[in-house]
Amino acid sequence: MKQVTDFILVEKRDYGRSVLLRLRAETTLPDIVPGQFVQVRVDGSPNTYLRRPISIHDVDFGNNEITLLVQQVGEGTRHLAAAKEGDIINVVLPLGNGFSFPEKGERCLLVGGGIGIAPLYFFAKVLGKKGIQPVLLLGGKTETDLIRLADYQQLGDAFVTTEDGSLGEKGFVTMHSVWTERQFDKIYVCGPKPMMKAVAKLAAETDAWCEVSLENLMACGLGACLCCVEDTVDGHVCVCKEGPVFNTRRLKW
Amino acid sequence: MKQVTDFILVEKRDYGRSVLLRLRAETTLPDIVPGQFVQVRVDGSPNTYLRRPISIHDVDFGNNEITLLVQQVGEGTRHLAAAKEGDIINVVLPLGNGFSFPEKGERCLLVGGGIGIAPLYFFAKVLGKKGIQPVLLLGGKTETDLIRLADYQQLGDAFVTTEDGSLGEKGFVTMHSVWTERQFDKIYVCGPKPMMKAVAKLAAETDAWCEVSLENLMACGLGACLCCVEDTVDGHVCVCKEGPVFNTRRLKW
Amino acid sequence: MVNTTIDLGRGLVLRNPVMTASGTFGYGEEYTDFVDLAQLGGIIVKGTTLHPREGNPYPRMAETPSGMLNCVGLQNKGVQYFIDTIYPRIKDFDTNVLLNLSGSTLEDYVKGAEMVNELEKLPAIELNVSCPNVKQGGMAFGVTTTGISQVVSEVRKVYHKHLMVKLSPNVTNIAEIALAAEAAGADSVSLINTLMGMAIDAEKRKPKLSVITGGLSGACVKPVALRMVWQVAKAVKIPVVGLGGISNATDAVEFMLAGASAIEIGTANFIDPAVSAKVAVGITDYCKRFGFQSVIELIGALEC
Amino acid sequence: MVNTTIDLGRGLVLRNPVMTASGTFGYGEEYTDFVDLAQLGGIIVKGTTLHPREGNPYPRMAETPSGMLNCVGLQNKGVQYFIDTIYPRIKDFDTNVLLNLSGSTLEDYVKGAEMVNELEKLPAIELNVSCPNVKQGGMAFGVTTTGISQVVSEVRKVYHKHLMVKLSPNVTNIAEIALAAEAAGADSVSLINTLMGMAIDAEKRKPKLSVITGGLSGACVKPVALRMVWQVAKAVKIPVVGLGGISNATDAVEFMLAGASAIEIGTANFIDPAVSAKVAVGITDYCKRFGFQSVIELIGALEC
Ligand SMILES: Cc1cc2nc3c(=O)[nH]c(=O)nc-3n(C[C@H](O)[C@H](O)[C@H](O)COP(=O)(O)OP(=O)(O)OC[C@H]3O[C@@H](n4cnc5c(N)ncnc54)[C@H](O)[C@@H]3O)c2cc1C
Ligand SMILES: Cc1cc2nc3c(=O)[nH]c(=O)nc-3n(C[C@H](O)[C@H](O)[C@H](O)COP(=O)(O)OP(=O)(O)OC[C@H]3O[C@@H](n4cnc5c(N)ncnc54)[C@H](O)[C@@H]3O)c2cc1C
Ligand SMILES: Cc1cc2nc3c(=O)[nH]c(=O)nc-3n(C[C@H](O)[C@H](O)[C@H](O)COP(=O)(O)O)c2cc1C
Ligand SMILES: Cc1cc2nc3c(=O)[nH]c(=O)nc-3n(C[C@H](O)[C@H](O)[C@H](O)COP(=O)(O)O)c2cc1C
Ligand code: FES
Ligand code: FES
Repeated sequence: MKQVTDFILVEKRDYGRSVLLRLRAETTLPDIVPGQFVQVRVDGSPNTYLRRPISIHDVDFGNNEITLLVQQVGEGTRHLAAAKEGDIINVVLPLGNGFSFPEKGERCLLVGGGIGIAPLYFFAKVLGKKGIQPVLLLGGKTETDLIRLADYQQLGDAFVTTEDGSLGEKGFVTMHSVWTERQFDKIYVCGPKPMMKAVAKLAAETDAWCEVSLENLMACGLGACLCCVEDTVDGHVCVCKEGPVFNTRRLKW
Repeated sequence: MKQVTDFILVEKRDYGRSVLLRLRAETTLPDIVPGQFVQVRVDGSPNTYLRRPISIHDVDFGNNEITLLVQQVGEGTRHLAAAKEGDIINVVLPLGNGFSFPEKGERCLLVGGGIGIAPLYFFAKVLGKKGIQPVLLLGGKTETDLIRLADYQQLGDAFVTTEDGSLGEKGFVTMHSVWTERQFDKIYVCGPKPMMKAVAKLAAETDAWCEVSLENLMACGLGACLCCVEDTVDGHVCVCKEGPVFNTRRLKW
Repeated sequence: MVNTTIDLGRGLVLRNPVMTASGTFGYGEEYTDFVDLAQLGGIIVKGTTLHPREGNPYPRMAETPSGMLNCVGLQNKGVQYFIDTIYPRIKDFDTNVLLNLSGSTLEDYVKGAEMVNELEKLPAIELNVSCPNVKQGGMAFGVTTTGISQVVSEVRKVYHKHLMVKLSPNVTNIAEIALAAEAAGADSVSLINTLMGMAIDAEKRKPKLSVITGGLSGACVKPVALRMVWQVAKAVKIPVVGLGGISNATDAVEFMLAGASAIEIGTANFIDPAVSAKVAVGITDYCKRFGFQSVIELIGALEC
Repeated sequence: MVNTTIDLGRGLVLRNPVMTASGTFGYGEEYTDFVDLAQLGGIIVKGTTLHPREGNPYPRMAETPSGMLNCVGLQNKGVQYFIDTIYPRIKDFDTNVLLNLSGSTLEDYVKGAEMVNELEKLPAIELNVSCPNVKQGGMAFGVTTTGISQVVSEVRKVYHKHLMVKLSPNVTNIAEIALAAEAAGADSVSLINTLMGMAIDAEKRKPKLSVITGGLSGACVKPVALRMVWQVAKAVKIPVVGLGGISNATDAVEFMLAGASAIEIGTANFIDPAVSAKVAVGITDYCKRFGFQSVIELIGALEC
């Protein structure tokens, strides 16, 4: 069941352009699955009228905590990043559908680009708990884009590309050697659209099943306004409600 | 010369519904006379589009500091009151005309009601420096409205009324015994309009000369938009530019 | 106790003056986690056209100062799908369910209205002659007195329940249009639909919306909406339903003081999905605070 | 070096596309502490009528979400006073000084224009046929094609310098009105004037403005203004001057991309009295960043 909840910012970690926000609710969290997102109200930001959709980066059900990873791209995310520990942050959650779980034994690759790595953390963690060790392929422009890399490395084999070669292999995620060295049954991707399209193409070439998490512009986040549509084989569907995770076969890419 | 200046909030004092904000500029202050006001930009307040006019409560030219006394009445003043020491506050100053100075030997009464006491502090201080000791009559609903009373008392004989009798004489400023016990040549008033009108009437009855400081709604604060007009014997005049201080004989009260 | 009932006429009785605006509340189902629909006077479902529509391409929205633009373009599965699939799901909601009927041709409006006339649990349609986001969105009807007369009187012939006509604010004289709707048989008018606007991405030198222009809604339009409600309420005798930027109970009260008998909440649902029920409570609180026995006393109570 | 010169025709050449909007910049004098007027393309002085006007009673303004309403009501001392007292004070400003000429009757407009025709340092008038704040504020002329044709063609007969016509946004079809102004002899059109709006104090149950309705301006109106500028620029051949909610250089560039040859800054002057000069600099910076040699290249450069 969805809810609007006032969270308290209990921890903020600074990663340069991005911040990690750990939020605690006073009430019990609803069920949340990896790949779902929240809509955050940005207080005190005169030019931010609507809520901002942010992926759920991690959940701690025991402590009623969710964690968000927010990259500063405009006024709304800048204000979020300026929040102080102890501040109240109002959140609508959980929204959308998560990633579909692989069968036991299926070889999974999780590909994240830029801030798109955010939802993969919770996903990899839950996969691990289910006894599935994913391979992680994380890309960034430069070294500092790869936030929490050590933590991701705890969750599976983690490979890295950077466009400037400052960390891991130089280039885009699609150019990484892991693609030639290993085979995957299921590929999960979150990142900039061009990257997701390139990975989807690679996946199709290797006959792998592929899910991507889209980031269309949203207003309601509830499937009510029809603003966030993506063109699919079933026509225009709402990313907020029928996504954000889509099997690439459904998309008209 | 008027200027737009970024001030740093160097001290904030909490007086319940009101706060005192001491602001320091990095550059030299312009000339400022008692009765003038500033226009403050309220950052981070989504429903505050325009600047807010606030009287200059005190000036320390040596340290490039101005002090404001702000009463929380709506979202703008609430946000101002929530500013933290170290915050930048953007101010347009100095605006309007000040009180006219009395001649030496003239007996002056400064009457303040509620937050209207704010500009009288700087005025009384400057009068003192010029060798004129004003009498102060300060009114409030209740004891806690009389902010900085001890400081005001340093500047001249200070009398107090409160509507609930919690401090000084009970009732309105116009009912204070000082009116029967003393005579004044010049009376200066700032406070709620009904109070100013009542004092103006009393002044007229005793043939005293009377100046009031008006608080009309403002947009530009510069005499450009003609929003803040008061009806005078010369027609509609801008309170921000030709006031905020007016001789009551000019007003169509 | 404050009496909150509002009778808009011809069988449309609201438990309280608060409805949700078409296109902003889905089919109500999207909001049941946040709002007990029984706390609302009514919900107005997404704009529905005779034939299914895919709507406009993405991107369909752009944020603006204190508001947003949208160019959804009436994406919907058509009246028949509504009747067969959606209506059965939502007809038993404990509130009034209104259909927002949009169209491009006179025949479409008439046909659509005829098809839903017999739906037992649908007490009213809101005739949308004012969608600015599709070439044939009915706005052509909504901006002239002859256009509105024609569509309202034709629909009136076939539709026997409450006929609410939703007006476009993109006109020179809104009162004139409202009078034409009234004369043609409307039971009530609702206003405003969105103001036509545009947003540009200066970095890309491209429009932010796929079809260049879109409809402006949200807090920014409230002053215009309030003025138009006031003008229309002075002009017509039928009830006026006010909307445009209502974000809280104070806003809602302002519209009622200006002459609205009921109000709709649109874009504000996106910011607080529970806002509609809060506004209903807030209106009652306002009445209590000022000693009004019935919300009806608020209607047009502005002292000018 | 970016060439920022804009020639609006018939002798009105701007150093850069930035002007200040009538009623928001006084007579320029109020802003000289903040802005070097030589950094602006022009300033348009307060709306002036043939005869002096006291304007509307106080209160004349109300803040709204991302904007404000005003009902100043054309307070001014009349054209003769302008000529005798104000013009001599401001004529030597190192920028274009334009008079915003308002009126209520056709004769007033014509008389006023005739009187200022010979003022050597006044290269243009902006004919305000769109003031929503006074009963006879010319808006009656501004909202019909016949009205605007009449007033523009009559003024054209007596006024031989640049005639800019300021359009009201409170119309169904702004392009039609602009075309009528063009056909009647306007050298340029400027838009938008304020949108008619209203604000209510729910606690007092009274309008916030003395005359109930007022004109909405500020950031909130930008989407509507931009759309209208785009529509008009597509329709007419004369230059279009865009305004409505411009608060920074990005906003200004958006209006130029939509088709404006120059822009005006209004309400934003109240928030930052130095904003106009900053916008001028910012437009140049934008051109540099994207390699435009002249600001003219921005005009209508939107890729749709
Ligand atoms: C389902 C979903 C999950 C997301 N998860 C995360 C996350 O975990 N962490 C994170 O940092 N961000 C995430 N985003 C993106 C985030 O919502 C946007 O960055 C944010 O809304 C931008 O707001 P702003 O006010 O800072 O920027 P704005 O001022 O609104 O925009 C700045 C620039 O970013 C562009 N932009 C804004 N929103 C988007 C978007 N959704 N897609 C592409 N471009 C956009 C604008 O067009 C503009 O160019 C997610 C988006 C979606 C839809
Ligand atoms: C020349 C001048 C000097 C001033 N000096 C001071 C000062 O030293 N300290 C101080 O605290 N305040 C002062 N004020 C008043 C102050 O400007 C307002 O209280 C403030 O603008 C309110 O902003 P807000 O956003 O908090 O309230 P809003 O939300 O804008 O308004 C809240 C309520 O207060 C009313 N209100 C707002 N502004 C005024 C006003 N100017 N006059 C009367 N009612 C108003 C509104 O109508 C509304 O009912 C001064 C005003 C002027 C014009
Ligand atoms: C995303 C969106 C979709 C809309 N769709 C419709 C619609 O289908 N039919 C309709 O009559 N109005 C539609 N509207 C207009 C609203 O119902 C309402 O008239 C308008 O948004 C003004 O109210 P608000 O400011 O409270 O949102 C839509 C508005 C939005 C924001
Ligand atoms: C206080 C005020 C006074 C105005 N007076 C005039 C006027 O006298 N003549 C005129 O043509 N426009 C007048 N306007 C309208 C502005 O010139 C401008 O068209 C409008 O405010 C939209 O631009 P903005 O959003 O940048 O302010 C006035 C606007 C304001 C806010
Ligand atoms: S954001 Fe409203 S439907 Fe997806
Ligand atoms: S506030 Fe603009 S003239 Fe006084």
